[in-house]
Amino acid sequence: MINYLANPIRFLKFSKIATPVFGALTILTMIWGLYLALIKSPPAIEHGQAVRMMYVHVPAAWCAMMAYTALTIASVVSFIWRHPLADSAAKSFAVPGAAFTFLALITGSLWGKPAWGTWWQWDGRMTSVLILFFIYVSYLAIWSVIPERKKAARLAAILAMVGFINIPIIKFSVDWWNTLHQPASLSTPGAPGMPPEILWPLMMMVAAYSFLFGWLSLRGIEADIIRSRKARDQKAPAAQATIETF
Amino acid sequence: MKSLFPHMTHQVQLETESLALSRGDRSLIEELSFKLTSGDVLWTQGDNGIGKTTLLEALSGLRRPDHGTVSWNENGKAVQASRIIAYQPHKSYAKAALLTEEDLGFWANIYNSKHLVSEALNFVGLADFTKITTRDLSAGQNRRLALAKLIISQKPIWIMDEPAAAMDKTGAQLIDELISRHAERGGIAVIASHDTTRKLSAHTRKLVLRAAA
Amino acid sequence: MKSLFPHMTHQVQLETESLALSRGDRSLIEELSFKLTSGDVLWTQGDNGIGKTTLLEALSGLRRPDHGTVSWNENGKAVQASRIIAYQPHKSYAKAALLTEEDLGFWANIYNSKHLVSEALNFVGLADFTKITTRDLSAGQNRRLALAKLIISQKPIWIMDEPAAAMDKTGAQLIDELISRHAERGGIAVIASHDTTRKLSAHTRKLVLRAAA
Amino acid sequence: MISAIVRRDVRLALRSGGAWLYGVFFFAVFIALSAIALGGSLDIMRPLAPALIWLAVIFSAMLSFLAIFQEDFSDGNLAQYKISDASFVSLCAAKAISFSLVSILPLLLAAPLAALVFDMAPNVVTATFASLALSTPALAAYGVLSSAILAGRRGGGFLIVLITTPFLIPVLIFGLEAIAGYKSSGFAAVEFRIVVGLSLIAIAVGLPAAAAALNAHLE
Amino acid sequence: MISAIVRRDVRLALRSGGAWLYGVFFFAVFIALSAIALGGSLDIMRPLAPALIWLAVIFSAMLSFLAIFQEDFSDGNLAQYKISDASFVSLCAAKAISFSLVSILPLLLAAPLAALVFDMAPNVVTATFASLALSTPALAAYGVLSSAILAGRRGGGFLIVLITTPFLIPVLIFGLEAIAGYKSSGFAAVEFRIVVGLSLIAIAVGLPAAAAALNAHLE
Ligand code: HEM
Ligand SMILES: Nc1ncnc2c1ncn2[C@@H]1O[C@H](COP(=O)(O)OP(=O)(O)OP(=O)(O)O)[C@@H](O)[C@H]1O
Ligand SMILES: Nc1ncnc2c1ncn2[C@@H]1O[C@H](COP(=O)(O)OP(=O)(O)OP(=O)(O)O)[C@@H](O)[C@H]1O
Ligand SMILES: [Mg+2]
Ligand SMILES: [Mg+2]
Repeated sequence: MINYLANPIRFLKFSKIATPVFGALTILTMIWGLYLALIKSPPAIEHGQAVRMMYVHVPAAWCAMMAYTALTIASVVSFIWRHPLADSAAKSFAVPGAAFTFLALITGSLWGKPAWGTWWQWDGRMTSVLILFFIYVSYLAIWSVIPERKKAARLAAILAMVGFINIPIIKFSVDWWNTLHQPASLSTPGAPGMPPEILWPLMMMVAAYSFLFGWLSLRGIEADIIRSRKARDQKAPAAQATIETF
Repeated sequence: MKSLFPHMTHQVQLETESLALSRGDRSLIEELSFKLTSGDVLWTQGDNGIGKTTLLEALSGLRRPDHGTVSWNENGKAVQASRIIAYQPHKSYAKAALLTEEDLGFWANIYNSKHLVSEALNFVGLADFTKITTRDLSAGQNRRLALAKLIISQKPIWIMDEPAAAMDKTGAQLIDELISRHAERGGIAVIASHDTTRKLSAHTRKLVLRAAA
Repeated sequence: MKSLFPHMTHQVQLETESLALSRGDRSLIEELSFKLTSGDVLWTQGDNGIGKTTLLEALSGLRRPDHGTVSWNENGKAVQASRIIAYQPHKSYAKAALLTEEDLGFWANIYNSKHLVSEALNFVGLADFTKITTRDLSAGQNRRLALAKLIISQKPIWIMDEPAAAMDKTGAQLIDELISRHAERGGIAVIASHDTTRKLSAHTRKLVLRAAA
Repeated sequence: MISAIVRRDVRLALRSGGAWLYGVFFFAVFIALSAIALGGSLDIMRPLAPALIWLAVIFSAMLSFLAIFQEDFSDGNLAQYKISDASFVSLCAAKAISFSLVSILPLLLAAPLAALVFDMAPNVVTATFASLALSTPALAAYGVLSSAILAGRRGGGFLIVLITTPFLIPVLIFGLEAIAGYKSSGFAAVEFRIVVGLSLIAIAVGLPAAAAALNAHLE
Repeated sequence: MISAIVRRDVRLALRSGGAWLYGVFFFAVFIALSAIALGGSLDIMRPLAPALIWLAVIFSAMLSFLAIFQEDFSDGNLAQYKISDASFVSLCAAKAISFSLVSILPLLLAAPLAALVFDMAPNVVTATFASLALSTPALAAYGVLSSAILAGRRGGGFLIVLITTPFLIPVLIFGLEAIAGYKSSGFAAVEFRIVVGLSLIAIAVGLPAAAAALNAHLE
């Protein structure tokens, strides 16, 4: 599948169908999920109505991390095989990834005010998400300061890969350092599960965010491929070279 | 003099095969194939902006071709560019704050040719300027320093980008002498220059780049 | 073409009197006196490191003489160098991140000659390269951009340091043409160059610097 | 001519791939690192917040100082300005303006966000913002001066910090005093007038001195 | 070859008119400005002292990062290294060594002096010094990496701060934890071993990545 799609023309063919499908799925799940989350689900006992922030916040935080994983994989492919499509993909994962991270930060702090009485706490989880945001921004900054595409792709890939090694370190160090945030309850095996009336809308929103991520990335890759083809087609003709002996 | 230009003990080759190079949206060179062997001198000529510098960078392994290949051979075996190439770029790469002899000495350290430094400085006419910083060298003196670096590198392939720019008459003769000595001892030289080409070895050739019609 | 080279309405003079220049502990020029008036062209020649660049900087008001004076006159009145001098240094002074047209346009703004920009770019042969950054210009293209800046400055005295270095044949002709037009309209040009001198105006003169015996 | 220079500098800043934003990132990083180093508890940090914000702005500005003339100097543009008959005082004024726009304005806009992170009271936020805004001319003028003095020197980056510190300390002290004064007397606090006065002095003294320093480099 | 590069870089630093000292000046200014901004009372500052010293060292180091490769890049020396058949990994190692000698060592020597200013207890001073010294390899390795990525970019100064921050935060956190740990368990504190571990990881990952980045610039 990946090998098949590695050819940009085939990829464009694929994305011609896939992009609208992802778009439609995003809209469907988003509407359904928002309905479940904002209207249907009950307010929580300790958080009150503020619990609804969770349906925006938690999927954003998850997608931010998922996007970084995708970014790292694309970077590895780009670095080792120098595949231009991987460059496009990596770049296109980073933009929504940064956006999700930002959203997780914003919704988290909006939630923090009612939940903990402050917009921000310098606790481990939040700090590590902030750092993730810094990594995303540096990654995008490298693309923007280096005009030569291939060079920018390689340098950005190096940063993304080193950054990935860094992520467990960050998580580990800040967890150790100071914690106030909710521990992972879904992702930890054996942790107390959530009641289904909360779990369902949450899952629906997670699906919606994931489709949104897919849709944004596909569009980014498409646009990038088209842009680089256009640049290639417009090339002026080369010089005529002749070799003469004396 | 002998020690500055020892005879080469290895056969070398520089070869391109359907090389294509471009910058931004401008395609500069396409389908260029040639092969140079020990003793060859190649003059690259063409108008400003035609792609000489870009080509020289590719020949030095500093620029990845769009298509095609550049290959470097020593005794029939493919090697990395950095093993056999010395490149004199258009701009000086001396450290402004170092004395002339320190700057050259540093590269001599890297190339294990400390013993050649003072002789090389003499040869390029900088003997009186070893104790001033390279920032203070005149334009032509700076080019001479770069020539000295070519010599002490002891590499078999010299790639030279407009070595004669800003050089006076004796400077231009010096370059000719350097190149023919280098060819005689079995080296290869590729030169980009707007000067008139001169036959500096038995195998001098000319690569002319002309704008497409 | 007319608008690029309007006739000068003022008489200008560039004069030195027993000028002495040195760098570090090296005395380069002593007791140099000359006087240039509208229409004069002066070629400065001499070996590498003899002091041409140093002299040109002094003539542009960028270097204070050790002894003697440089004076700049307009219609018989002494003025500041900056009123009447345009200086093309050996190195390019284009901003790497600006497009060619933006870099020239900026100086046109300073010199109030916005209307000349595209014509000047055309004249020096950069019409096809206005939309790339100056970082991407080739060595010769960069020199051409500097020439365009001389033109749009609309100053009567041009000081040019090796304008022909890295220029192709048409480029060298372009420089000759520029200088003779400039002399015809009543300008002054001082050129340092290793090229052979050419008679570009009725009053072409040659200043030869030679090492003391 | 002032506007031509300002426009070019702003363009160069925008062209540099968002470099003008990096000052803001530095600001954010400074705040984040300080918070982490100080242990992350809001109770410790809330009273320190205005001081930390001021420090972040000052350091961020200091780090941009060197760049004001560095490139113009090394690429020969400064020599061309001198020859172009443009006055160095207006060059310096132009540089002060473009510096304020490109390097300080984004920081001012970021400062209130930092206030959120420290959970500062609204009136403290207002006072902090006002004291920073009123000190901007002083920051810019001393920046231009020190950059003119050090243009084109290797390692100037640190030296510039050293040179500007004595000038910026009064600005910092009165800027912080103004924030304290605001709590009792609002904008009528005498410290605000002192800050404005410091800014005016900085412009009157700094720009001509900077022009003189540039001239000294070129002869 | 490593020693040739180290010797040349150290010589260039000494030759640059004391530029290597500026880091120390910056350090001093940082400490002084923080002390002024925080109000100057020793009781407030004593507990914050290790954090402030660490911050001063980190910022001072960050500001030197860009210079590691900037000049080599813009004057064409990097291309010559590539052609000279010297491996970029050893070049990066050499740069990390010369950076530690020229830019970090003076800071380490200055840190105990700063401790005087804050009236710190002797054992805290020892711990602070040790934690800084053990983190030096990490600082140098990440500095070389980020400088290799950004070599020769306009506005790189701020961007480098942004890029290195995520890498230096764990070092900062454990460096400070180690100081706290020292009080109870001395050098046996597990945090010291973590700091050493972070330094080793930084070298193992950072130097090869830096070499790859340099290669990417030159192809
Ligand atoms: C800006 C501040 C915040 C940030 C950066 C943030 C970040 C995150 C992240 C990264 C996750 C995913 C963790 C994982 O599954 O491993 C998460 C989950 C979660 N967050 Fe936040 N958060 C913030 C504020 C808050 C606040 C104020 C609350 C509520 C009091 C909250 C409640 C939760 C909950 C309930 C989860 C789901 C945990 C689970 O079951 O896995 N967060 N947050
Ligand atoms: N990003 C870009 N987009 C379009 N054209 C570019 C770009 N970068 C470089 N060029 C063009 O590519 C060419 C590069 O030429 P190169 O420097 O190899 O020329 P050259 O033959 O060495 O010229 P010279 O004799 O002047 O040194 C120039 O014409 C330049 O304008
Ligand atoms: N500090 C110094 N001490 C001694 N000599 C110096 C010092 N600074 C410069 N010089 C010498 O002064 C001379 C300056 O020459 P200048 O640059 O004017 O020469 P030029 O005639 O332009 O040469 P070119 O043709 O090479 O451009 C050089 O010989 C240089 O070595
Ligand atoms: Mg060229
Ligand atoms: Mg000269």
